[in-house]
Amino acid sequence: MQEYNDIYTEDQGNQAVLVIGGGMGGIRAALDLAESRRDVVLIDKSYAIGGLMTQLDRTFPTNNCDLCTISPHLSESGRQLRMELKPMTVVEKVEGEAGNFQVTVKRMPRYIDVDKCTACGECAEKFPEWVRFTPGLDPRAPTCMRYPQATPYAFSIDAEKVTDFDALQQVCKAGAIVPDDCEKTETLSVASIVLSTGGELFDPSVLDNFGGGEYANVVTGLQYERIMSASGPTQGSLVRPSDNKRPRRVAWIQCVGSRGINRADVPYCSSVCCMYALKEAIVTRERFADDIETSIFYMDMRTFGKDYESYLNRAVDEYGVNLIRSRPHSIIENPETGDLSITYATDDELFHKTEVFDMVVLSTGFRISAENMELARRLGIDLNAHGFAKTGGFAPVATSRPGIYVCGVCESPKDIPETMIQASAAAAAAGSDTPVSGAAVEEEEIFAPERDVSAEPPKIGVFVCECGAEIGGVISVEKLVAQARAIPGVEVAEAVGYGCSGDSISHIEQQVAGHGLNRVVVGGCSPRTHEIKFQDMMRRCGLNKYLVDIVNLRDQDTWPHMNQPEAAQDKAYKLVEMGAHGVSKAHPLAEHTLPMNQNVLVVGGGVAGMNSALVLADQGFRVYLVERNAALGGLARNIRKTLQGEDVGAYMDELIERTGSHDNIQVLTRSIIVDHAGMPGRYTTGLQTGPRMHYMQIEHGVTILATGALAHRPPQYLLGEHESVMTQLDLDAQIADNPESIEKLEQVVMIQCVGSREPGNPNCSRICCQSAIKNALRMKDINPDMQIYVLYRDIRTYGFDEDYYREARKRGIKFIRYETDNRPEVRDTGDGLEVGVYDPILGRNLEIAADRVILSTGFAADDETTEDLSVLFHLTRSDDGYFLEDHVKLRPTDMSVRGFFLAGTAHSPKSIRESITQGQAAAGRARSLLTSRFINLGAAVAKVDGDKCAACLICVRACPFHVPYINAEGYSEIDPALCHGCGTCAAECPARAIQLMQYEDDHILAKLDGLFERMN
Amino acid sequence: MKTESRLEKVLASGALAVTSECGPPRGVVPDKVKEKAELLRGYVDAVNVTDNQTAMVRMSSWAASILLKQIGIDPVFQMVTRDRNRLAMQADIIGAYSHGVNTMLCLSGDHPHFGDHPMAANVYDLDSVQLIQAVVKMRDEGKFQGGKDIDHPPKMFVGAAANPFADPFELRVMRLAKKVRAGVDFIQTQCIYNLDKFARWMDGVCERGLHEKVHILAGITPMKSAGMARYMKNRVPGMDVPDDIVKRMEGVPKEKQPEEGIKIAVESIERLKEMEGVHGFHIMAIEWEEKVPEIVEKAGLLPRPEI
Amino acid sequence: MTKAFEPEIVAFCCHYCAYTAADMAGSKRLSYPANVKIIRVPCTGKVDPIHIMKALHKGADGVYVAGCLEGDCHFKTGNIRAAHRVRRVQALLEEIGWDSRRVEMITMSAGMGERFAQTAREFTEKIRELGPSPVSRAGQEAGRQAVS
Amino acid sequence: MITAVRKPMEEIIACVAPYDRILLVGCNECVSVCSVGGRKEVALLASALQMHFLKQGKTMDIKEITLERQCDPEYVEELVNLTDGADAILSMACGCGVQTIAGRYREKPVFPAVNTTFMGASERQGVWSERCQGCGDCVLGITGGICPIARCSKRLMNGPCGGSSNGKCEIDPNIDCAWQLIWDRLKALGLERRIEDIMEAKDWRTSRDGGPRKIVREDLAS
Repeated sequence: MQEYNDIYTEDQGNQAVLVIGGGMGGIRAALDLAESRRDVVLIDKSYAIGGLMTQLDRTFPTNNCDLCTISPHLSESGRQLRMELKPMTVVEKVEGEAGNFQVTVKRMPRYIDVDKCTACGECAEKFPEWVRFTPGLDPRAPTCMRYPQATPYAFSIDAEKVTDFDALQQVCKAGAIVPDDCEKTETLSVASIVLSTGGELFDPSVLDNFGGGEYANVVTGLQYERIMSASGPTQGSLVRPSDNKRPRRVAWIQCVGSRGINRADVPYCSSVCCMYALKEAIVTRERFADDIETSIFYMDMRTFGKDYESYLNRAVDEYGVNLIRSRPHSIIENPETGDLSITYATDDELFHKTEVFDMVVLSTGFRISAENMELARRLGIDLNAHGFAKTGGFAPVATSRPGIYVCGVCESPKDIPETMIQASAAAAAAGSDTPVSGAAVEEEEIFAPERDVSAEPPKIGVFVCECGAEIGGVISVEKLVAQARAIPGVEVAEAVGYGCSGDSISHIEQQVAGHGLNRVVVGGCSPRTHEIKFQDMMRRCGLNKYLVDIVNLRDQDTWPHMNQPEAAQDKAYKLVEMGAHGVSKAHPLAEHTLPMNQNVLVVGGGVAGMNSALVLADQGFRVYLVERNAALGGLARNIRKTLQGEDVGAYMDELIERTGSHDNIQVLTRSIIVDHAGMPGRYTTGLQTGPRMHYMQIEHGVTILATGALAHRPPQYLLGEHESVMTQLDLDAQIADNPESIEKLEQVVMIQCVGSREPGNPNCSRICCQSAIKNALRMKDINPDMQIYVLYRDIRTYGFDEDYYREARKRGIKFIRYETDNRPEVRDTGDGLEVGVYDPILGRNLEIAADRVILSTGFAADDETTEDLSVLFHLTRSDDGYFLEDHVKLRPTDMSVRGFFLAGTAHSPKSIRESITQGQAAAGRARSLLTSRFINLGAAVAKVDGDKCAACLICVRACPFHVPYINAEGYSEIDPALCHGCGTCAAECPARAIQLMQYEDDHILAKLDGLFERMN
Repeated sequence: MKTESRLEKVLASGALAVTSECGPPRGVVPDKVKEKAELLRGYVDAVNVTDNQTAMVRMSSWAASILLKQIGIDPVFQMVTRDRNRLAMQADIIGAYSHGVNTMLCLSGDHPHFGDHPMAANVYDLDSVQLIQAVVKMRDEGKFQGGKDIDHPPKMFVGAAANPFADPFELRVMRLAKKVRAGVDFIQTQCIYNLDKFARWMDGVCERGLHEKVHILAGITPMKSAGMARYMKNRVPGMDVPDDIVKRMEGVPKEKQPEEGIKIAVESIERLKEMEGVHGFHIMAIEWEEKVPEIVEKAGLLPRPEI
Repeated sequence: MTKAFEPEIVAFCCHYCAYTAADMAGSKRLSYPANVKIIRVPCTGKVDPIHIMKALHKGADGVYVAGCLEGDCHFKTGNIRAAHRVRRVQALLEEIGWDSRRVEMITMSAGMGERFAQTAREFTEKIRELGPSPVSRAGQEAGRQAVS
Repeated sequence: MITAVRKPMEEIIACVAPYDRILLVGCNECVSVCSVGGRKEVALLASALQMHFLKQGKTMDIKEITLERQCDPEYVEELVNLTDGADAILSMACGCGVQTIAGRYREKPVFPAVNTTFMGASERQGVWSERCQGCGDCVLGITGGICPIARCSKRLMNGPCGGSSNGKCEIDPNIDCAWQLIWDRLKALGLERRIEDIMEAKDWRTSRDGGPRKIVREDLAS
């Protein structure tokens, strides 16, 4: 059996991890740590967590509504038992060392007791001036929470504006106002720190050429998001600020403040602006009107992420977004109309053109604030030349100070998926410094044993929360309660003041015990936020948690109908009747839990796979590392140097050595996976291994797929036909191994995007621009007189790699852009190579005699491997043959099947450093499952009545997740471990043989009975 | 000679045969069909009489065939297997033959879906190949389908249709071979506009020596207008009208289009004459019978041989 | 004494989008008619045609199913299936002589509190114009003659 | 499998209108599988009928039951205690089921609620296609596993006709040309030459043309 160190050690006291910054990265890192049973303190200087993402409208590339995407994560962070959330809190100083930091933090006064505040909004209603508003444009939204799903779900007061605290206190029925709140300082003992403070967006009002902030209809990308957002100032109606009219022509200007050399500019690329501009343009046409003209002015279109090139193609081909390769110098406003004219030049036109737009969006990029630099100083970590936290080429989340890790934009500009990956990697690293809090009791143990109520007739208790005036101020709770007593099965009905307060809950618990109640209806606010609280209450009462029904009297009755109190009263009664009838048909449900197997299967022994294996093995998990080839290393073994000049060979040697010699890692080379069975937490995978293809089986709880991609070698431009035509990978080796052969070269031509961004391999290979510039600079080092031409479509040196691009240009490397309808030609003249290319700047064809032609061929998906494995493991793939993650935005490392994680170039093209990051991230995500002894699969699963089943296959075909199957007995079976609980099968079943637990037909029909009952 | 058929005799003489067709009326007046046929007298060797063409009810083809026979024009009695079972078909063959109708064409017929009786049962007791077999069996063995002997069997010259342009193309020669194997004597093809494709088909036919076993009459239909060309191209199943034909029709003024259509038909005949295995022409001038003599004349197919 | 007809309307709302949007409408104090009573389902893909028919049969004057925007369903295609089923129920209602406008499919995202309120208003107004359903409980309560 | 579609409500309503108490019987076999007469459709039809008659001011008493298989007498026997409480029986099974009930409960009027359509196979969810006409003399062994009788619009035995176009039938571009399918399949099997074998005129006695058919298995029937 498995032998490894027991991962559960005794609680050793102050072993928490401090996460600084509650944006998406910080939340992800904190959640990962908490799920891995580490204690976490998450601090944020703002009054609600969520960061930048909560202000966005929709996110690329799925164009989903962000609020929908983010809300499960936010409420999750509110719930985590091991997570302590400290909003409005900043770091004062850090002492000590890794494993034992003493961090002094300061909490700013909120003037509101978060525990008492019910987020009723009464304060905001009466004194809108005294609360903090949504940032951005003129805010007319009647809320002072930053967004409706705010965490914590509480308000905050801007004390500087408050003139009368007494008045404020009188408004607050919950008594949550704390006028004498003040700054509080405390010292936290933590083992490690994750820094995730993000960045801020460049303020373009310093740019006089773009109006200096004076033009009403010139907005930043973020402001434009707010205008489009359903929760934004215009409530989701796209209008321009000057006259509230729908714009007909909108322009985006890229790289505002980025990639520049001017006074206000930063030299690096912000990495996200091309995509967000495309997204905003698409959403503009998709959601508002497809006749709104959208134009984007850009220098290079940098859509280098997973599937982003397809997104670009869609923007142009399907949505008709107009791309103009030009960097306009200025915007001129017509002061009468507010219209804006832009004068610009393009390569292929002789004269400047002027166009008039209704709105101009400035795509501004990321900056590091002075505040953040000060924080870095307090933390004692080094920053790079641009003010971002400095990390190592092969240690992407480690700062210069041991024990302090970093993720997100404060490390380098990046988008949300990359932030999520880096956050999981940082959590993996930070969690490795602190043991699992073994003393923490299993959740189950704190609750009383469950009473079997199946034989009892319903004895229902109805408890109606007054929620201050929020419910009680609109309807008569007394009257409602009196009516409720008459409902059949109702034993007790009473008003309970603030239902969610500790007092009320213990009162309900007493009533349940005293009256022997077996079902409870709570009339209060939304079950979305409060169901769990009352479910826990039920469990403390010894009742099944599914025997409570939360009737949404506040959010769906007294709030929207506050001006029709009579109608609200009537509706409240009907809702309570529906609740009581429904709950009387509620069934006690068991949640499905399975013991976790704590072994790990890592498929693929390249950079990503080895990094995953090492993180987990270091923490005592048994890891099986399966590699198809005879040796570990993968594609990275062929690379000698990174763009930054680091020695890849030395890193790989060390990585392979550590992996091969690790006690907890069993390396299985020359091995292929042949079969697979099981369910989340308990999988069995069969493989054939070694030169004799010996068959063996591995039992494991999680699987990490790091099968890599292929180095592409398309037979183009005489590759494989002429010895002087080679790939960047070939050249990289030759520069390192045989510099003499490079020295004598006089003219070298590089061609970019060979076999990438083409039908068949539609996406960008991401690494080729960097490889080309790396090799070009290295050749220049060897022979400064060499003429190097780089023929490109867009140069995509995102982030700080822009520095090298600039250097390459400075050192005389010539960059010539080509279009796909006029590609370069490589000809064999008999005594050498000749490259023909059209130069759009010179406006004529060039013939370049080349000693070498170097093709940037990038990656191709390992289609065969991903196809085989996706069939075996029931995983999904993208159109171009990479594995497809569960959620491209928020879960880039998780796969759709629970317990499967994804790392490295099997996910999408990546640099070595990015593969390391995702390798560690996958380990971190895997650890969050591995550290629980059991895996909870919930109760809302579909169940089949085999007697009724006609084995018609309709459920098998209808299930969006392919869960049902016809079993050996000949009827449909749904594995509760795999069921997502959507209920589609139940609604489709022609034999009514399937019920979705928690939403059974009789339960739903009982609610209808409740609504129409009293008239029967 | 297997039969008394004038068409058989013309073909046997080695001359290029010419047939045309006329549709029987949708009523009882016999003169209509006679008038139409009269236009063709002396210009063609036989006239096909269609059988509930496009699945619309018309005077029965055997009755109309007899009307032609009465005025001395040789009919090709068409029979589809859609409307009758084998009892009725054999009865009609005997009946027609007893009135001197000695040439027939075996078809499966258009599906009722296309006509004005889509609600009718479609019988298809036999298909066209099986009908050829049945007629040949009546003639050569003197037996009914049920196996009993016929008292004085009918001696029909048996034809069938072939469409070289339908899909799958590779099957089209084999399909002809099958009809040949069933015993068919002559073939009238679907109207030909794509001569290259037809030539490819004929190559296949000759390669297998089928042209020596069956007489192939190439189908010709002059187009009245560019609209008709487009309609045939896009709407008529199994019809292959190349773009350049449509363009050519569109390229002339509307009033000149009929003339151009006839020109194309004549040019086609000229080219088809040169093809090995083409033993004649079946000129179907739909509702435009009066133009058949002009085509026959311009194509140099006159005079018709005296038999 | 008879009182004015107030239609009884059942809205089957999916947890992730429409139900959340309803909460948001509430938190923004956006007014919509109290006639609308929500039944929460995990996904509109769970809404069975029988649930819709039974709601009408038991006395609802109108029923609508509110799910995520197309492409946003948390269970991939539940909202699309729900839309098909609503169309089927509409056809069945026509066949039995009921007004099919009593049933509708509506989509929205979680952030669209305004849309929730607006569609609730529009639907209620439409049902009010149609009058009590043939078996309307509310209609009977209002003591009026059933029409349509 | 036998496929069916529900009859227009108007027709069903006309059948049951004279009665007050209806026994509505579904079947858990073929008609469940093709979503036309299983428990769900029974429930929907019951509701729809009741709602229709309520609008007319009439309360229709409808009892719902779904049998395992309506074409077997033992299952149909399960209705024995229910028929007394009903004025008429409405069956959602295929014609075989309706007749089995009608044969057993002779004193009750029995109405079909579905139109039995054909013997078909399911192409994907919600799509069924005719595959067999039960001719009683299967030719699939020589036609590459594709039946020209059920799947050729003209049931040609020596096809394809001249209307085959791009693999589709001339009468409907949504219908595959059976002979194209046969040809493709024979090619895949390397049996191209077989297409030239003439299939002789078919003996239709084994089909419906020989009168109602019956199977008696001496070894089973006693």
